[in-house]
Amino acid sequence: MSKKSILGLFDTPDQGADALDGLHNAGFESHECDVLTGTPYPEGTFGEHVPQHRLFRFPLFGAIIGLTLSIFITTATQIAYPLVTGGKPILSIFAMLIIMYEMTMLSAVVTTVVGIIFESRLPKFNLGAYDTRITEGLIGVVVNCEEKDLPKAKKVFKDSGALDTKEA
Amino acid sequence: MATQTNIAKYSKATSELIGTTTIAPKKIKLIIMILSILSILGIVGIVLKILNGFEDKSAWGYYAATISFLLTTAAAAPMVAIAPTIAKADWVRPITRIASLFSVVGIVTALASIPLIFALPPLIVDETRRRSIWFEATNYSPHVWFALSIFGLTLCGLGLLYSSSIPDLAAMRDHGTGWRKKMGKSLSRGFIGTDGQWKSLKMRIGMMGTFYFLMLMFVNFLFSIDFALSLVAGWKDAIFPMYHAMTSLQSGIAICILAMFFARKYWGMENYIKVPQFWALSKLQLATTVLWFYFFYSAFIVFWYGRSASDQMVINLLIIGPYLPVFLGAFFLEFFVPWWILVWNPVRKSIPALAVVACLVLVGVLLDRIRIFVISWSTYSNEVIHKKFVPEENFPQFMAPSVADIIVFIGLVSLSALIFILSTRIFPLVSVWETHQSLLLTKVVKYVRTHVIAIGKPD
Amino acid sequence: MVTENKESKFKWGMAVDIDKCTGCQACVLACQSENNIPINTEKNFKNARAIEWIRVERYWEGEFPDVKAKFIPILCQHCDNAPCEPVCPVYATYHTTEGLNVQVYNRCVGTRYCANGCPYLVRFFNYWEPEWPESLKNHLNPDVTVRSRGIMEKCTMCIQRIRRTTRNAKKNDEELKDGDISPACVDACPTDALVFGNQKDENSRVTQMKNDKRSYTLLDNLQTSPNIFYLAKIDHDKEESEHHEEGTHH
Amino acid sequence: MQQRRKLSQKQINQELLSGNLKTPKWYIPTMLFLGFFVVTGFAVILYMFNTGLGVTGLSRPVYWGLFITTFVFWVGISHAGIMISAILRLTQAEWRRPVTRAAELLTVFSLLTALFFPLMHAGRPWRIVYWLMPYDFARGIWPNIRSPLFWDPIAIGTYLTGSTLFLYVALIPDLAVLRDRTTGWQKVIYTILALGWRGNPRQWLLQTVAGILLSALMLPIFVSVHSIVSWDFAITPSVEGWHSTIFAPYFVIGAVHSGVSAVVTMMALMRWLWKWNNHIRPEHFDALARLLIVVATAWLGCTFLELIFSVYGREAPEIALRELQIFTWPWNLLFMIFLFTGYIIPVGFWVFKKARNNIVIMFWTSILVNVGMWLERFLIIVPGLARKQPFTFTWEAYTPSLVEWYILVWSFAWVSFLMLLFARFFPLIPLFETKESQVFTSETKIGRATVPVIYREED
Repeated sequence: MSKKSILGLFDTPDQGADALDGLHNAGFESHECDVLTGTPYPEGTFGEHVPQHRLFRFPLFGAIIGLTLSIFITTATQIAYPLVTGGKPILSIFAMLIIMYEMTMLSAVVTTVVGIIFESRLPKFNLGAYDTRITEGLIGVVVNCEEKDLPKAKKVFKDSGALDTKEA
Repeated sequence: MATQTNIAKYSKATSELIGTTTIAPKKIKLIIMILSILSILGIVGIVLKILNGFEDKSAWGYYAATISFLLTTAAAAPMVAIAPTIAKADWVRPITRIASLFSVVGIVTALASIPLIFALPPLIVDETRRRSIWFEATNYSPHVWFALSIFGLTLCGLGLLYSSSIPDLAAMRDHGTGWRKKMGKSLSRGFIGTDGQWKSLKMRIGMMGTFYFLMLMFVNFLFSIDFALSLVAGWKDAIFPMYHAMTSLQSGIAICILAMFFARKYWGMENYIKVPQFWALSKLQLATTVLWFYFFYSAFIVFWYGRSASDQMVINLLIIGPYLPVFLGAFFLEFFVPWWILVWNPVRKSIPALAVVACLVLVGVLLDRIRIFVISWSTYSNEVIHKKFVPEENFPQFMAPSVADIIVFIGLVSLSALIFILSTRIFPLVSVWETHQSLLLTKVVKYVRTHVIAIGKPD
Repeated sequence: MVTENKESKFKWGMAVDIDKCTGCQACVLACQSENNIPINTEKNFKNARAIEWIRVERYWEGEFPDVKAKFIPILCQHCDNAPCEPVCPVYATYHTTEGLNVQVYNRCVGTRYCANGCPYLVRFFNYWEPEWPESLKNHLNPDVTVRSRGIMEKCTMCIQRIRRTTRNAKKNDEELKDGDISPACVDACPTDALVFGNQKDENSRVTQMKNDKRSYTLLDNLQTSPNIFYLAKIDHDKEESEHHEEGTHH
Repeated sequence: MQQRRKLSQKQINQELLSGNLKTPKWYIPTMLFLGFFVVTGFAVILYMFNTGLGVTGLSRPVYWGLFITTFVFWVGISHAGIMISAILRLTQAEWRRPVTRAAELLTVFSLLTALFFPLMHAGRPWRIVYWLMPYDFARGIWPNIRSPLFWDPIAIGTYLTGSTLFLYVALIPDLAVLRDRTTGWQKVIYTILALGWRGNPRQWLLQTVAGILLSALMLPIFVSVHSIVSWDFAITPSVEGWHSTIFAPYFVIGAVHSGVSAVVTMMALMRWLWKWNNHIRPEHFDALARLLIVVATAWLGCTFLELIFSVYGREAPEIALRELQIFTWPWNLLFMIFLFTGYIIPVGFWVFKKARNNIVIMFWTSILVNVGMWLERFLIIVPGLARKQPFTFTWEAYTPSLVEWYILVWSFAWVSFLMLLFARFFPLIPLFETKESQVFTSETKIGRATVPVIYREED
């Protein structure tokens, strides 16, 4: 049997939280359920499972790459064609520091952004069960489940006062 | 809105906090004894130094470093209370008192700097005016202005401490015992908490704070230039007063962290000074370590590229000269080690780790002060001061502190610690009225299925 | 941090005896024609864009009627610690092993940063494409590049002459003698105020003049360590009065 | 003090997307007007490329003039974005929310414009590739890492990339809103750009963490960029008035001063053009003005230090320069204008609460600040070159030519053009931050008073 998802739309956060509770009571696992909102709410507002992320590893990783690369570039380009300028040493460490710093930071920022997108599980252009009213303030609760469980979820939504339900 | 439980909370806080002035574990008494002895030794050391005369400037190098250390550390500590208060940060309320209590140390600094003012050479040396920021002003301008400004700063700090503790003194009047009750009565000057009194109190704290900040910058500016920079011929470094002020904030934060740590440990303030306060200060500490490197590098890169005779002299004398190990100590303890420790968020929330970092930073700042002031005072001589730069052959040798220097340092630090501890016998270590304000404005509320901290932001 | 290259036999330098300089501008003219420098029109001078690799600065000293003129020929000082070199982002200027500060026209993108770095103001920017009257076009020196607009140029110590002479000497297996090489300005100087030579040769005239007690370098507090040495003007009046004073003392 | 209005998300969408979902009436005429300057400006630049830099007013000692001044000016303006969005985000200032996007946008576009200037002022701009990056594999000569002019593209490139990515990350949720509201080709583009954003807790959590993490990363970059720009000048020992150690922090604080002022100008324009009175309120101007008073005073302090230390050495060339810069016609006029527009007039207004809350006054004072800040850069760069070293024989003056002035005008038109172009397709006020602010703020009653409350998540 194929996986299906169903979306229930609610007016207030309380109804959304009720629906999520209802789903849990009806035997849905928390990884099967998701809440869609048009704005961030405090963590755990809907009693949802607080997601874990590893975003902080990305900038660290990026910084190491950037630092290594910049040490290599600044050193290698100077040694490859040693030209004396102004009586400064060929490896002018104090000038190299600046470039190392900038490249480290650049690399850290780029990997962080990659990390943000990756950890947000984006891009994923198939929106699944979705409604444009979510960005207008409605709370969407989504269940991904076996097709046979759909009526059960729908009933929970109805009981919690859903304005509308949608399947995809 | 004030329910029964709330009133209980308030009165519990009041009695606990006022109790901090009277708790006297034996340890504190012992510490006070030891500190008193050390302080007396230190004062004797100062007297011996004065008897040796002011002619030999290099003998006063370590003394200047000590004064600078006290000035930068204790005088900057109240800034920890002032800056976040002006920025309306809510985490700062439990620690404003500890921070502003450090202004009493200003008395020690101001008095101890008097011999140094006498030791400072005049503007006109051998009938020729030496380079200074005073240009054509009268001969003893730096001496007079520094004396005025340091006493002004001290008075301003005491004023800040007093005005921010008036409601607490009123609380002591109502709930204290013995002489503290009497003192509370006379000092609180009839504060009963009317709307007008609160308004004028807040305005006074704001104004005193701003004024204190400006005075602190001014004192740093004068002290760093007149007592270090202008004693070295050819040292022209516009960022130096800012560097001095910044390291001063750095050590101010460090000493606050340390004081908070001890307040938790010996005064039982675990329920008032908590992780958020340490966390917030640790972020500031991290910022200052980075700023240390930034300010240092801004000057260094300019000298390194500029390479004129005086530029090179600055590097050779102050960085890679005979005091290189001291400089490296300052570099590692003010920047490198604390930075590496503090970048990790879990460390920033661990109180013992922060206390260790604070100690490291304080040692680093001390080494930095030794580097700057000992070099400046031992480089100064009437022959060299009028030259465009200090020639290599006039560079001083590394000078270890004499026994008198060490005694004076320990004595002055002990005296500062002593006066601080004694002042905690008068003022509650955590501000009572600000604790009440926190209780009133900050609470945990339920939000759908979770809890959030609701922070009231009046005005 | 002066880097003396030990491999090279040469470290070129020039000595300028201010006492001998009459301010006749012959050096300026010779340089102009040797190095294909475009003609400095009145307009160029007015816009302060004239290109003179060597210029004679004239300073008046004293009060009327007791006024003295002092002439200082100023050309690129070929500093060992040249402030112009490290600031170029593309290595268009660097220090050769023979102690010359050279400009690589091909590399130059014209940021003019080197000119800001130069305290002696001896670096010139081509604001326009250079132009010569038709009659002069065949007079250009074939050994010297004509610089296009948008790049910096400066005194090369007539590097084309240095190269030619050393090459010929090597070909003929001869030792280079002091005075074999001379830049155009040195050639043109009627009073022998300019002397060019190898500083590594102890006996060369330039080394001797460099070690003269009158010798100094321009703006020495910047510690650029130039390779052009100036010999101070002898002020006879002053000397006499000093003699006089000494006489009265004893 | 604050009139908070509860707006539904639908209302927020409607109000803030008003300029995106349909074209406002004033839009096309304005764009045509700006477009005229943009096109003719590019024509002038091409003319300059074709004829040579002779068309400028530059001369022998004054090799850098209006172009570099304008470069520094735009880099300075670019410091607005990170100042507002990073520092205020890290300090959790609630009032930052409506301004962050526009400020970041100003960063991106002003940096883009700033980059034009050093490149177009190069003698052979068609050859700059091997200046900007190590590419010359054939000859094996790489960029000179010792040159500050090579640090510049690296620093600005880092800052530009970083702030563009920062802008984009914070734009993703709003792109999803636009995706849901548009049809046709626009929807396709928004769909691709929104990357399939749905708004589940995971994505929102990452969005919040990203804001803090990227702010923390961008902050050091922000400081380094203008410091590096300042070192273009400061490391040169040959130019009097450039070789100062304070330049790095001085430039950074000045940049914040001009950048935040530019944000104020922009906020006033946003309020007037799109009628966003519900979102950009007088209290925002008030908060920014209070921030600006602090920044401006710190900046004035740096100016003071710079001036003091320039004459501190008592050297003739330096004094000659200051005489030209401050006392000689016409520089003295420029200096006075700089002092009055950069500090005295604006701060004189800002100390009054009424002026801070008056949008017309804020608009004009913020423009004055930027006039002053442009002049500041001009007064640093040009007089130093005009009075270079003791060779009085080669002292010169500088008058910018018409071409240079036109390119200056072009740069303003170009930045405004890009901003308006962006504003047509993307929301200038972040929708999700506005909505978040509705969720995270509330009110509570204490006695009879209504106190605004901010919710913070528990750690």
